[in-house]
Amino acid sequence: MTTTDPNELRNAIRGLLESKKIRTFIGWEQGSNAFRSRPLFLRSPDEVGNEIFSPACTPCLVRMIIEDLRYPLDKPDDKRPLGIALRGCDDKGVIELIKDRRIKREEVMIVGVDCPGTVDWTKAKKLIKDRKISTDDIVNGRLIWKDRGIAIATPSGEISLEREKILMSKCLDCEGHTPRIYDVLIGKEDTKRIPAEPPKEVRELEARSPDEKYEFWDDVFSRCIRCYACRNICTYCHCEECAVDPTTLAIAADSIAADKANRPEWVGRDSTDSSNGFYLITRAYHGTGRCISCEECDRACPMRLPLRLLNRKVRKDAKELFDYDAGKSVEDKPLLSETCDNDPGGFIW
Amino acid sequence: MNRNPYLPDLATVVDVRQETGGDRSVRTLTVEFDDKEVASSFTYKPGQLAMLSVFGKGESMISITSSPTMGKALQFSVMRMGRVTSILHYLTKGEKVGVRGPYGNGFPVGEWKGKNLIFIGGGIGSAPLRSAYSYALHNRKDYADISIIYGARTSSDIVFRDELRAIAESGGAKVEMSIDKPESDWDGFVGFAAMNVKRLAPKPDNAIVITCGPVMLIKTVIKELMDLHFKPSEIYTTLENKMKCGVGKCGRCNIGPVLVCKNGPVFTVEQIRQLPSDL
Amino acid sequence: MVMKALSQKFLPKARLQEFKKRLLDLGEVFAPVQEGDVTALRRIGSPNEIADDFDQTQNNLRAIIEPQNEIILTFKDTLKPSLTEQLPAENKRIVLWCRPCDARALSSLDDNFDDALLPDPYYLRRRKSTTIIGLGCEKPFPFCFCGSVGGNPFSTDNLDVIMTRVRDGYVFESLTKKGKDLEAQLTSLFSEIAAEQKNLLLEIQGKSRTLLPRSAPNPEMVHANLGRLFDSPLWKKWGDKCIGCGICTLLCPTCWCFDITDVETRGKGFRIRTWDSCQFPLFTLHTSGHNPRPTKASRVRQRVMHKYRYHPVNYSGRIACVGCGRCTELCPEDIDLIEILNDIMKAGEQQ
Amino acid sequence: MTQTEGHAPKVIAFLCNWCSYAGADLAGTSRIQYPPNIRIIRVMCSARVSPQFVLKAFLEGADGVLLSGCHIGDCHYLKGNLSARRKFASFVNLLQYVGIEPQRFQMSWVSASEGGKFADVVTKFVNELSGLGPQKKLVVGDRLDEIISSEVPS
Repeated sequence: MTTTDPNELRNAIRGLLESKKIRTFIGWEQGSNAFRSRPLFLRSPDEVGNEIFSPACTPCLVRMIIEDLRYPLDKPDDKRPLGIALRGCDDKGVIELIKDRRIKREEVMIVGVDCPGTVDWTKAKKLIKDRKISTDDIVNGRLIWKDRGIAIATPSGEISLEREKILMSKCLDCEGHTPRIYDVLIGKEDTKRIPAEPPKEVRELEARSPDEKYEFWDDVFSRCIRCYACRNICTYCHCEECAVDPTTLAIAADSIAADKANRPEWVGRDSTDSSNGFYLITRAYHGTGRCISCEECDRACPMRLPLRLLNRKVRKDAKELFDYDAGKSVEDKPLLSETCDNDPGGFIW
Repeated sequence: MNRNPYLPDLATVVDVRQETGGDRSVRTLTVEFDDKEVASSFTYKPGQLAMLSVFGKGESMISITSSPTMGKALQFSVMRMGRVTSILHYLTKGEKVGVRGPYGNGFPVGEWKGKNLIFIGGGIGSAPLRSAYSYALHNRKDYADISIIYGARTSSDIVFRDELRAIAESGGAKVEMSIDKPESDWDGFVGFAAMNVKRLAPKPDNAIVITCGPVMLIKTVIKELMDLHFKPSEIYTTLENKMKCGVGKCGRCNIGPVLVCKNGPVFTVEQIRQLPSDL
Repeated sequence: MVMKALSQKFLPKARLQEFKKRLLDLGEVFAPVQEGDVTALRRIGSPNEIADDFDQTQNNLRAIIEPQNEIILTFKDTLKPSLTEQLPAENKRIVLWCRPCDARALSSLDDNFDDALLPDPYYLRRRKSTTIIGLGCEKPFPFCFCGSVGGNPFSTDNLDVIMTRVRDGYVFESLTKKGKDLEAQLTSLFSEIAAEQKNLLLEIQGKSRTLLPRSAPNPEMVHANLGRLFDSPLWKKWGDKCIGCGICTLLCPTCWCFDITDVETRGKGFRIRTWDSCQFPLFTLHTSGHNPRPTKASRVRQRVMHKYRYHPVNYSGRIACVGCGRCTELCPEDIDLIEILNDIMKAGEQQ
Repeated sequence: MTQTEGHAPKVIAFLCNWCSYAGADLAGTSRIQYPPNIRIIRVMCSARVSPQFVLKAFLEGADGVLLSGCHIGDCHYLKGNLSARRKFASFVNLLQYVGIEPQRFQMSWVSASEGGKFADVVTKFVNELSGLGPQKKLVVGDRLDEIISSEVPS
């Protein structure tokens, strides 16, 4: 059950829009079926009403802040903050954006919500099949939190769904339901913070021999289609210039021919296992001390590659080597911008 | 089975001529196919394009600057812009490029017989124009008056400067050149090409205008021409877009349903007005 | 469209394993393979790799006929190059169990690659050497809307064989000469189809149509409306939600856009054709820095316009959408094609 | 070449300008023998090297990558080597996690006066690599040579 009251949330959003304190509010709207939602942009008080807050609210909205940096949602001269609904896992993304100095704290108006967990469509699909849930219920039903689990509310009653079989894996080991930073919190603050353990698959993989590990990852790399969805949905991939398509800075109206001709070409467009590996390893590495395990990459991947196993490893290492956890506090310095005389160095001859 | 349209033919650079200097300098490469059969089967119209390859760097779609009346060697005027064009600039005599083509529709030079031809260009836009006016000058008696109005930023940015002077001296065409800012030894017009068009006020009767150059030039020139009562169907221009395949398959050079590589690059202003503003 | 089958046979479930094994002797076999929670069409080496119970594969037929990586040519020595053309071998390829919508999509790909003037040899070689065995959808999936775009769960377009799961086995219907040839090579596995099975087949086919979960507006109406909606605000509405990942196009069975790049190491390398997407900002970026489609809105517009406006304009009215629903299902932000189409209808009426 | 096994590993060595490059230079001028398998790329500081450089080297066919800089405390830019150490501490783990043998990437601190240490590092590194055989896991277009040598008739 959530302590976030939908009416209270609605009033808060309406209040923010009426007072003209924010330019746009980013929330969720019901998506293509009961299990899905998509980002919703509210710009005036009379648009309020389409927003939802339910177990279907899986997408992490922090990405929309990053999108706004490159493709402004509103007129560029509108300097008012963006309003955004954040859960206990998403706010870490905002903290990282602030730490990386992409945004300032005052540029976002955070409406915190209490989220007991959201659904994973891939799991839902399996459940739909196994439980023979009717097409009508899938299309027209609505998800609700029910006790510790989730249910589909339909005109003919509620169909309850097992928590383990439907929730995102990150929700199954949730680190806290409400955000650490917020301007308004709708619901009751979740004060217990449970530090996340790296998934046991990570430890299992670590124990394998190099060739066994490579066999596992080569299979993953070879299935990647290089759509870059994992990058484009990621809360830490906010670089203007990406290693795999380094053109945004090099190709501008005033850049000189030599710059354009000599721009680095780290990896080709060919989607072979090694090129894909380069991309995925590089991306994972860039998450060192920045990945917040929102597991959006896993969710966005159209081939459903276990990308979180890369990112959880990087997060685990940051914790073990440097006792560093991304998204803990805006006061922290970015991991790689600092150094310490006592850093581990046993691997160096 | 038909020929593989993606397979370039090897050609040798036989001459390199530096046209202009600076960061975006222009060089004209003259290339000859290595295979005699390919050379004789490669027939093209003025305004058509070819894909030049430098192996390991990639391909680039370049207008054929020469006219089919100039013999079997092909000429390409290349402005140094990015990866492939920079490498093309490093090529010296005897080195190889890959060429495939010709692509695109080209100018309907046959339909223009008996007309006054007015070529208006600027910068590297003179590359396709040169192909067309060279063709017209070679078949001089097929056409009525020919004039060339060309603008560049400075006098050293004028592509084919000597050639244009020679044409003016031979009397084959009237040549009007302009530069954007005054220079001490420049006795021609100073101002943008569109201003020069306004000043010269060419007559629309029995005339065809062919204009090519930077987008701003094309836009301003067309505006002037409209004021001078030219018909949109009598103004030809060439469009460009990023191209990869050159044969209408890779799907990126479209403007609405029209593919620039296959249906273009030559369009009349009338045709362009039918297209969505996806330029 | 449902073509009349040249012949109908029955493959009992007990002989399914043998059937798969025999197919492998006949050529390269591509079939749905279970990969974690999902399935994908892959080249298989053993009959046991084939997933019998699969919904919709993540990738589709395009990955086999126009693969993501197609080496066009190889070269040695970049300065004094020698080139070798790399056409795909004309081995016999068999696709076992692709969904009928994916096969229908080949018509759009054919429009593009198989034009009379400049046929594409890479595509055509693979296309012609592939025998496609479809599997009818007795129960459509949550995002299917093939019925709204001229298809149906048992469409036979571009299929050589269509199989339908019935009680105790599969009905095997040969539709083309290629299919008939395949049938002849496997003839010992089949039994004659019983009247009861024939009825069951009709019943399954009829019922599945009623089970399609979603419906989209009439494509001709969308097509007509789109002609007036180039500058509509609806594109920004959807563009704002888009993250520009390109899944909707890379995994669309009717999309074909590609990039050609050179990969070179130490003086030798290859020229490769790889999938590309109109949703990437780089797709249309000129070297000058000018981008004709600089915003997400313009790119979302290009995708929808291409499928519902430009393709039909160029190819006698054929809508480049088969209603498989992948673009919506796989979109991380749930950008729903059907809702975009609904918006188009609404905006069109308002004008 | 080290006389271990038949395979002669290709090693890319990123050496910092101020210490390790000078150290390598000293090894050369002092005529200390070390395996000739390394291709040296001089960088201004070990912190200049990004993990991407290492991956790119593997992509282009390197069997091993060596990164060497000044000893802690001796960095010409004060904290460059500290920065490199922090960066690569987690990258090394990630490389091993995806199945690259730990012997394929090595970091070392070699000062300008340690010609002998440089030779030792290279010898030890190359010896370990020779035992591993060629790196094939990340080479781009694994089948490139195969494709190029095959003359498929068209």
